[in-house]
Order: sequence, then structure tokens, then C-alpha cells
Amino acid sequence: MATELSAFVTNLTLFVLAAFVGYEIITKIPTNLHTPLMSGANAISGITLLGSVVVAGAGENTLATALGFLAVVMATINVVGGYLVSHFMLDQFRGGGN
Amino acid sequence: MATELSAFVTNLTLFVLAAFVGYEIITKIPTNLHTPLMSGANAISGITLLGSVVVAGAGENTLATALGFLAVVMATINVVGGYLVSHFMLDQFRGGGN
Amino acid sequence: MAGVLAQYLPPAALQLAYLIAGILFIQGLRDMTHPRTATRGNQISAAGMFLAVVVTALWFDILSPLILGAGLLVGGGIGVWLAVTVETTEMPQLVGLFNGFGGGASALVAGAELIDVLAVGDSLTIGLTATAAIAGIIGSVTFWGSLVAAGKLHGLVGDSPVSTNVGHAIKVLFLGAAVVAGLVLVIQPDALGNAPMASWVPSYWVLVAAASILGIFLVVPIGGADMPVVIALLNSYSGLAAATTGFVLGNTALIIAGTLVGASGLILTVIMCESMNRSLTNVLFGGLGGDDGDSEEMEDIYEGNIQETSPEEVVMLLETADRVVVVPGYGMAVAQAQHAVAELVELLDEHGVDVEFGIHPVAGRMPGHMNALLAEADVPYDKMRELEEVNPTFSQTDVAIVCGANDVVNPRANEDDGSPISGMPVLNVAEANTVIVNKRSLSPGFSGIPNPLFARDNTSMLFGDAKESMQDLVNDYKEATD
Amino acid sequence: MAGVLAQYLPPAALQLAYLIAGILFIQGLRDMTHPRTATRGNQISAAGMFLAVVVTALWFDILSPLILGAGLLVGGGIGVWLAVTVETTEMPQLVGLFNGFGGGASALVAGAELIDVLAVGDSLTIGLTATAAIAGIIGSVTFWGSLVAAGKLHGLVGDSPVSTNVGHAIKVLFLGAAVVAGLVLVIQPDALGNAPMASWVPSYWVLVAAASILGIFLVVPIGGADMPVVIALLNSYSGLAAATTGFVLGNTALIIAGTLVGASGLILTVIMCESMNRSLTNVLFGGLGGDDGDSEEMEDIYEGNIQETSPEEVVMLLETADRVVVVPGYGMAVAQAQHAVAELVELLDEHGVDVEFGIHPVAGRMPGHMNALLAEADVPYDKMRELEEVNPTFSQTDVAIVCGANDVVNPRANEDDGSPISGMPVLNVAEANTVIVNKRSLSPGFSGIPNPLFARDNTSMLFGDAKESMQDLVNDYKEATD
Ligand SMILES: NC(=O)c1ccc[n+]([C@@H]2O[C@H](COP(=O)([O-])OP(=O)(O)OC[C@H]3O[C@@H](n4cnc5c(N)ncnc54)[C@H](OP(=O)(O)O)[C@@H]3O)[C@@H](O)[C@H]2O)c1
Ligand SMILES: NC(=O)c1ccc[n+]([C@@H]2O[C@H](COP(=O)([O-])OP(=O)(O)OC[C@H]3O[C@@H](n4cnc5c(N)ncnc54)[C@H](OP(=O)(O)O)[C@@H]3O)[C@@H](O)[C@H]2O)c1
Repeated sequence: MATELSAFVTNLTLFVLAAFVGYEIITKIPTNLHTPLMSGANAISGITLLGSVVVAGAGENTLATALGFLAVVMATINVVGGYLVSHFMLDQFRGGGN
Repeated sequence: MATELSAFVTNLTLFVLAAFVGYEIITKIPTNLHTPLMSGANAISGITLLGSVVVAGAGENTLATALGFLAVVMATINVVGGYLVSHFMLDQFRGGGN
Repeated sequence: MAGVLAQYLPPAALQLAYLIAGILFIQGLRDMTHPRTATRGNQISAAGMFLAVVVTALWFDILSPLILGAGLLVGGGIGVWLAVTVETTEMPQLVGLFNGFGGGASALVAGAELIDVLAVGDSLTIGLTATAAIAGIIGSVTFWGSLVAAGKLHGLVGDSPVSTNVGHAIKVLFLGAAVVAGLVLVIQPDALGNAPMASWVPSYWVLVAAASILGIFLVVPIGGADMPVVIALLNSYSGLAAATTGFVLGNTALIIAGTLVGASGLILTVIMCESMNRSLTNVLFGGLGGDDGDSEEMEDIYEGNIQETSPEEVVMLLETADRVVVVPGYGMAVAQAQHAVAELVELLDEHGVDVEFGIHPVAGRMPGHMNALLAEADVPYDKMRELEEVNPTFSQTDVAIVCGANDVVNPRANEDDGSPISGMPVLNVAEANTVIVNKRSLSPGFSGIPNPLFARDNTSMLFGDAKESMQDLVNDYKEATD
Repeated sequence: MAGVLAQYLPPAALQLAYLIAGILFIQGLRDMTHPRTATRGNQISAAGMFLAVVVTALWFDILSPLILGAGLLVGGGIGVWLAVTVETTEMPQLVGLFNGFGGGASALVAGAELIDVLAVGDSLTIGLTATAAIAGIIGSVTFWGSLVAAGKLHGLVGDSPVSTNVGHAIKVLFLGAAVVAGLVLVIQPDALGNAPMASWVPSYWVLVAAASILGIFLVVPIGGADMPVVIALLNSYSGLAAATTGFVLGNTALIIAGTLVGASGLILTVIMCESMNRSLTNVLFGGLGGDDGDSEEMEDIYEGNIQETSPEEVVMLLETADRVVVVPGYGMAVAQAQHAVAELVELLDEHGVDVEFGIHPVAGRMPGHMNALLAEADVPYDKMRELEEVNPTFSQTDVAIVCGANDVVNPRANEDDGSPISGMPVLNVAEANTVIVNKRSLSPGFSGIPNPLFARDNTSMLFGDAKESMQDLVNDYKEATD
């Protein structure tokens, strides 16, 4: 229990620091890049893929494996699609800049 | 050994995130506030006072206690003095702003 | 049995890999602060994701690499296909769709995890069930909410407002059901004892079902043009859900990445609400924009005051103009008129006209939507001006061409008359010498209110589809200047 | 036996308190980004420190609260006394002094910790000795380096450059000695076995001694005006030392706070070097600024070209001026002339003259030094203009008054002639109609090179102490306008 609590506070610390980093950086991103940002952030949220990979892999149970497979498919669509869409949009901004 | 390494990586993660936070925030501070910033950051670096407190407190050994006492004195000068100097300087900036 | 890497490396190596992935995500976002470095930033972020996934796959005990590989392949294929085939105008709904899949994945993962733990014979700890409950609720709401949002943006789901009182009651009911199911899951994970279905953790799936219905009912009554706000908010939620999962698994990469996404979504939501001068509550629970009782008021304003013009007349104006500002809006996106507009602007530029775009922060349906579209049509970066930059120049502008925009040029926003857009900053095109408004009819824009700009003396309406009208202007201008 | 709090609370409570302290430090820095909120930011940061210290003191086993209390009291008393009695002009050296104390404390703590661990009968782990070694070296270098730097700024330590080759050899020697002692400490902490002094961990103190000498020799050959860079760098080091200690103790507050300080010091160092257009290596190892062989060159430039003026003449100029810019420099700080200058500016302002300060980023001896001094003298914030803002206005300026500044107005910086300041951006005062330079003599500023500005046709020298001269101007102007 005690070490679980400690681990929680450590995780909370990471969360707080990451939130500050996120806030400071994202408020700096100009409006015209907000659409690619949304798509890119979306792709990052596909990080749940990590959880899916572990579960799809473990495969102790057929139902769990099936759900895991579905989760892998969905998360991968999110990740691959998100980064690609963002890439296509950003590519058109290139050469610009001031 | 293994858990020590894990703890190290966790600490490293905190370090990296804090470095990003520091970089993003401090590059935003305007030049005219750099002198009070220096003094304030200086005060924060007196956080070593925490280490001093623990050691001065433990007091298993006279020499260690004596060193700890000296450390407490020095660190406290740094903290108290740093914050006060910064405060006096900043107070004069007040009413300003744009 | 542990995976390949875990046999040779200490657990700290996995953590280190996650830290590096986290750094890559952060650096990727930092590069997004400038168009010049943004493409690289996106690639850096993708590299972080690749690293995290590969290391995870090689680290953990993969008894069925085939299934994992198949999942990655299928998902990757669908992702590439969607990204490659979609039109830039359909970006908003695609982003919504992707977001939904992310949410769905995290709800499924949490369920699979619960079933898996029981199958191995371990017991369900509070930490596990509590996070599973949170991930389940947020994930399901995100999945269905995003799907509805994407459907609305794509025109598949109509704006059929559910009567608010009944609607609110339904939302409260299903939220309550989801929470109760969650509490059962946490407090009595083995409520069913050894019943045959117990190993499926039914309380979790009840929670998922309730949250799914909640997600649908939350988004259906929100107006179609507010969907980007909804998607950004749901994206923020799914980031927070990922972070929550990270708390349980003790996974640094999930915590950092999830938090970054949570921050990004929340900030975008706030920015969008602010540029529309509305509160988040108003967006989420205010129901649809304007009511249709406005039609009478509209007739009053427009009656006898509308001047129509033709492409030929507009070209004559353009020939003598020294400065022209083009204001694009949602209609330009729908009509896919960006290439025609870009060509017109290039032509004018070649003929020595000082021509620029005036881009409102919420023109279109996503923040930065117009910029993305115009960039796709090769409009140079320095021709796109933001609201604050371009507004002071309208008084020295000869012709302002409004292309498929409506709310973002509505002068009523400057009057505090309680209209849905009052207080929202708008482009003051009326200060230009002549205003040409190109749209198909006098029907209102997203907010549903009439636009007095159309009735001004110096405004002429160029009715028609944006793409066709702009193409006409290009052709006529070419002929006239040949 | 654990401390009061530790008996009732889980360890996570201590961590949580440290997290809150960390949040307060970060929020404090965020508020420092604007003058309006900066005072509050400083207070928030101090509150974080207070929380961290109190919680720590109540948490750990304090066998000698008396000693701790006494230490806090003595240190606090000295800190308050120094902060209250110091003049604003002496800020740079005071900050340096404080910084030294911080470094000294961390070196002592590391040593005390080693001795304490041995006394309790525990063995010295690698983690402990390695961090102690790092903290010892950085702390000692910081302590002595800062002391020398503060001494130089206060005029107690002269600029007596040690012949570079010998100097470099000494530095390398003592750095080597410190590293060797550190390696012994890490690899063979019990090298002396049961010898009587073994419990004092002698290898650590050898390391401290070597690092102390290194610290002195590192800073002595650096020019006095580069001391702020040195102090910022040492501050960055002491922050990193604190973070390192945090790694060993597993103390989140130390890691976060130390890292923030490390970042702040490093960024300030880089900014200062950039505004002086010099590399950090050049500052640290380049020796003193200009060589004295320049005196001949100086005579060439100045010979017969220097016009002197008097307060009366300057006042006559001021009476007819429409726009006046005052450029303060290090001499204003030394002479404590800020109040007189502020009064002069206020007078001019009252008489309808458009008057502003043009402030160079490295004018004075610390970044923002001039701003802090002028704010002390109640100069309104909006009268202080930065270099980029004020430079374009000199051509419309009637009189530029240079008060105790030299390098920051030296036009040679614009010529690429290999002088120590070439490439540094400067205030182009010469573009003003008339330039009045107030300093005591023709002697050079920090960089040691002559200033052709003094010999220009439109420049007149007002020789004298800055405070007296400015006071004269005030009095004469009052008389003349009465
Ligand atoms: N950008 C964002 O992030 C965001 C997010 C949420 C909400 N919104 C909201 O979206 C609105 C954006 O304003 P806006 O001025 O860009 O758009 P708008 O107010 O929605 O008006 C778009 C206009 O385009 C016209 N149109 C539609 N199809 C067309 C076609 N094929 N050819 C020519 N015209 C066409 C329509 O008139 P006809 O039917 O007569 O042709 C309509 O009046 C604002 O109310 C904003 O609050 C934006
Ligand atoms: N601000 C920073 O962060 C920082 C950091 C490191 C280095 N530096 C360096 O410091 C220099 C700053 O330039 P600066 O123009 O402010 O100063 P400066 O170049 O050092 O010149 C100051 C001038 O003030 C005059 N002075 C001294 N005492 C005086 C008194 N009582 N009354 C009147 N005049 C007096 C001196 O001439 P007389 O002896 O003839 O009176 C001297 O020439 C730059 O070279 C910069 O690179 C600044």
C-alpha cells in the first residue's frame, strides 16, 4: 500500500511536469498550425497502442486476445492515420515561414 | 541494483521534464527582470538546505553535526537573502507593466 | 516468460526507452511552433511513437506475435488508406474519426486487461479496476461521441436536436448507470462469483454500454459547426485516459504522452471557444445555434436592399483596384474553391495588385482550417494575414472579396444585441470601398443569424457556388487583361 | 526514530509536499515573466521553499532541533541583514556571495552525509559516494569561484591576470587532483581501513581542497566585468549540484528545483554572452579584455578632436530640445546617479520634452542591471526602451545624454575590425543631433578599447562624476526654466 502510494505520487509528479511542458509549448503554436496540431496530438493519443500491444500479446484468454486484436487495429489506425494526415498538411506549409 | 537503476531512470525523467519546463519558462522572462531572476533562482538553489536539515538533524556524529550546522547557516543565508533581495528589486518594478 | 529484450536487459532499459520516446514527443511539439520546422516535428513525434511501440512489443511476453502483427498491419493499412484518399476539406471529420478509434482502443484494452488478469488467476486490485472504469467511461464516450461528430461533419448525421429536457434527463441517467457499474466493478469485482459469464467482468461491459449511449446523447444535440470543439475536447479526454492508464501500468510514456495530448486538446478547446466568444458550457449544452424564427427578421433586413452582381462586373472592379483582400470561409472549403481562389490571387498579384488573404481564426470548421486549405493550394505563407493584421487595412482596400464566409464577416458581432455571435471579433470588410460576397443564397451561416453586411450599399452579392464563381472570375479576368 | 510527521503519515505524504513545493517554484518562475506579477511570483517561490523546509524538518529524525533552529536563525539573520543593508549598486556582488554560500552548503552537506553514514555503521554505496564527489567538486568550485567573483565586483580583488600558460597548467593539475580523489572515494571508500582519521572520509576532503583551489584559479584571470557571466554559470552549476543530490536522496523537490536553477543559470549565461557577441569559452578562458598597448591608438583618435562642455551649455541645449534620450551605463551605477538622472528626466518631461531611456541589454554589470536601478529611482516602466526600440529613433533625437556608459555606445562594435566588441549590437547615439557624454575621463570602459564616439564632431564631453554632473544639470535646468 505504502509503496503503491509512493508510486502514485511519483506518477503524479510526472503528470504535473508534463502538463506544464504541454501548456507552455502548445500555447506557443500559431493558429495556422492548429489543424495539423490537432491531428498530430490525436496520433500521439494513440499511445494507448502500448497497452493494446501488451494485451494482444499476452493472449492468456481468447476473448482478451480478440479484444486486444481489435484494440491494436483501432489504435494503429489512429496513430498511422493521424501522423500521415498531419504530415500531408504540414508538407504544404513548407517553404513558407518567416 | 535493478530497482536502483529504475529509480535512477525515474529521477532522470523528472530531470528532463523539469529542464523542458525551465527552458520554456525562463526564455520568456524579459531582460529587465533578469537581475531579480538571478537572485530568485539563486535563492531556489538554496534548496540544498533540505539536505542540510536532514544531516544537521541526524546528529549521529559530532563532526557531521558541526558541518551540518555550518551548512544550514550558509544555505539559509542563500535562501533568505536571495528571496529578500529579489523582493526589494521587484517591488520597485510594480505599478509598471504594460 | 518475458519477451526478447526483457531477457537480457534490466527493467530500467524499458523505462529509458519510454523516456526517450517522451522526449521525442515533446521535441516534436516544440518544432510545431513554427511552420518551417513543423514537418520535422511531426516526424520526430512519429519516431517517438515507433520507438515506444517496437520496444514494448519486443519487451513483453508475446505469445501471439502473429495476432499482434496482423493487427498492426490491418490498422496501419486502413490508416494509410484513409489518410491518402481523404480530401483536405474532409480533414475535420477524419481527425474526429481517428480520435474515436483511439478512444475505442483504450476502452477495449481496459476490458481485455481485466479479463486477462482474471484468466491468469490473479485478483483485480483497486488500482486496476478504478483505472479500467475511468478508461472505459472516457474511451466509450470518446468513441461514440467522435463518431457522431465525424458523422455530422460529413453530413451523415443531421442536426436533429433532441428536446433539451428529455435529452438532459437521458444523459444524467446513463452517466449515473455508468458510474454505478464502475463502483460495482471497483468495490465488488467478483460480484457474480463463479457464474459462467463472471470471467467476462460483466460490470465493465455494462459501464461501457452506458457510457456509449451517454457519448451519443452528449454529441447529438450539439450543432454541426461546433463539432471541432467537441472533437478537441474528446481528444483531450482520450489523452487523459491514456495518462490514467499510464498511472496503473506505471508506464512513463503513457503518462507523458497522454498529458501532452490532454493539454493540447484543452488549450485548443479554450482557444476555439474564445474566438467564438462563447463559453464551453454554452457550446456543449446550449443546443443549436440560432432559432429559425429569425427568418422574418431576415426579410426585414434584406428586403429591397440586396444588390446582385456578375463576374464581369466584379472583374471590371478588380481591373481598377490597387488593393484587394480575399476573405475565405467555410463555403470555400465545402466548394473546394481554394485552387480557383489561389489562381485568382496569383493573377491579381502578377498584374501588380496588392492582394492578400484575411483569415479569421475560426473561419471554416477547425482552427487553422483555411490556412491548411490555402497552403494546399500553394498560397505563399506571407499572403495570409491574421485578423489583427488585416483589419486596420480594410479602409485602404478597394475590393474585399468574401468567398463562402458569413459569420466571420457579420457586423452584428460588434453590436451587443445578444445574438449568438455578439462579442466575437470579426473581419470588418464593410470598411473597404466595395464588398463582393460570394455564396449560393442569402441563407445564414453556422450561427443561423442574418447578416446585415449583405444589405449594405457598398456590398454586392455574387450568387453561386464558390468554386464556379471563382473560376469565372479567373477566366474573365484573364480575358479582360489579355 | 522518525520525525513527528513520519510517525503518522505514509512516505507518499512527504513526496506530495515536495511535489507541491515544485509546483510553487514553477508557478513562481511563470509569474516572473511579467513585471506586474513578478513580486507575487517571488513570494510563491519563497512559499514553496518554506513548505519544503518545514516539512523536511518535521519529517526527519531531528535529534538536535536546537542545532537546526540555531542554524536557521543565524543564517536567516545574516541573510536579512545583508539584503536590507546592501545598496542596489552592490546587488551583483551580493548575488554572487549568496550563490557561493549555496555552493558551500552543498559541499559541506555531502561531506557530513558521508561521515554520518559511516558513523551509523552503514557502508558507503556507489550512488552515495559518486554524488558526494560531484556535489563536492561543484560546490567547492562554486563557493570559491563566487567569492572571488563577488570580491572582484566589490573591488576587493584586483584584476591581476595570472600568466595564462601557468594558469592553465594549475587548473588542469587541480582538476586532475579532484577527479583522482573522487575516484578513490568511489572505488575505495575504505582505503584507509581503520586508521584514526578514516571516519572523516579524507579522500572527500582532499577532493574539496583541490576543487577549492581550482575554483579560485578559474575565476581570478577572468575580467571583472565578466563576473556576472561567471556568477550565472556558477549558479547554474549549483542548481545542477542540487539536482544531483536529489538523485541520491530520491528527493523530488531537489531534482525539480535544482534543474530549474540549472536551466535559469545556463540561459542567462548564454544570453549575456550573446549580447556581448562573445563565446562562453572566450569569456572563461580568453583572459582580460583589451590590452594596454591601445593607449597609443587612443591618443591618435582623441588628439585634438575632443570637445569639452559644461553643465550650463548642456542645459541650453536641453531647453531647445524636443526629444532627448538618456543612455545609462555602468558609471551611473557606480556613481549612484540613478536618482539624479531620474529627476532630470522627470523635469524634462514636465517641460514637455519627449524624453526616454535607451537601455542596452548588457549595460552595467548584470543583465537588467540598469532597469533595476532606474526602477528603484521610480522611473516609470514605459520610459525605459530597449535597444531595438530606441535605435531607430536616434535620427529624430536632438540630444543624447550618455551617462557613465562606454562600450554600449562604441561605434567600433559595428566595424568588423577584430576588436573585443566587434559584432556586439550597440546604441547608435551618434545619429542624434548632439551627443553629450558624461564620464570622469577618457579612460576606456570594460572592454579596454578607445571609443571613437568621443572624438566625433557632434559629441561633447561633460567630464565629472555622474552623480555630481547630473545633479548640476538638474539644478541649472531648474534655474534656467524658472
Ligand atoms: N474554425 C473553427 O475552429 C470553428 C469551430 C467551431 C465553430 N466554428 C464556427 O463556424 C463558423 C465559421 O464562419 P464562416 O464565415 O467561415 O462560415 P459560416 O458562417 O458557416 O458561413 C459559411 C457560408 O458559406 C456558404 N456556402 C456553403 N457552401 C457554399 C458553396 N458551395 N459555395 C459558396 N458558398 C457556400 C453558406 O451560404 P450559402 O448556403 O448561401 O451558400 C454559408 O453562409 C463560425 O460561426 C464559427 O464560430 C468554427
Ligand atoms: N550587463 C551585463 O550583464 C554584463 C555582463 C558582463 C559584462 N558586461 C560588460 O560591461 C560593459 C557594460 O558597458 P557600459 O557601457 O555600461 O559600461 P563600461 O563600458 O564598463 O563603461 C563604463 C564607463 O563608466 C565610467 N564611469 C565609471 N565610474 C564613473 C563615475 N563615478 N561617474 C561617471 N562615469 C563613471 C567609466 O569611465 P571613466 O573611468 O572615464 O569615468 C567607464 O568608461 C560591456 O562591455 C559589457 O559587455 C555586462
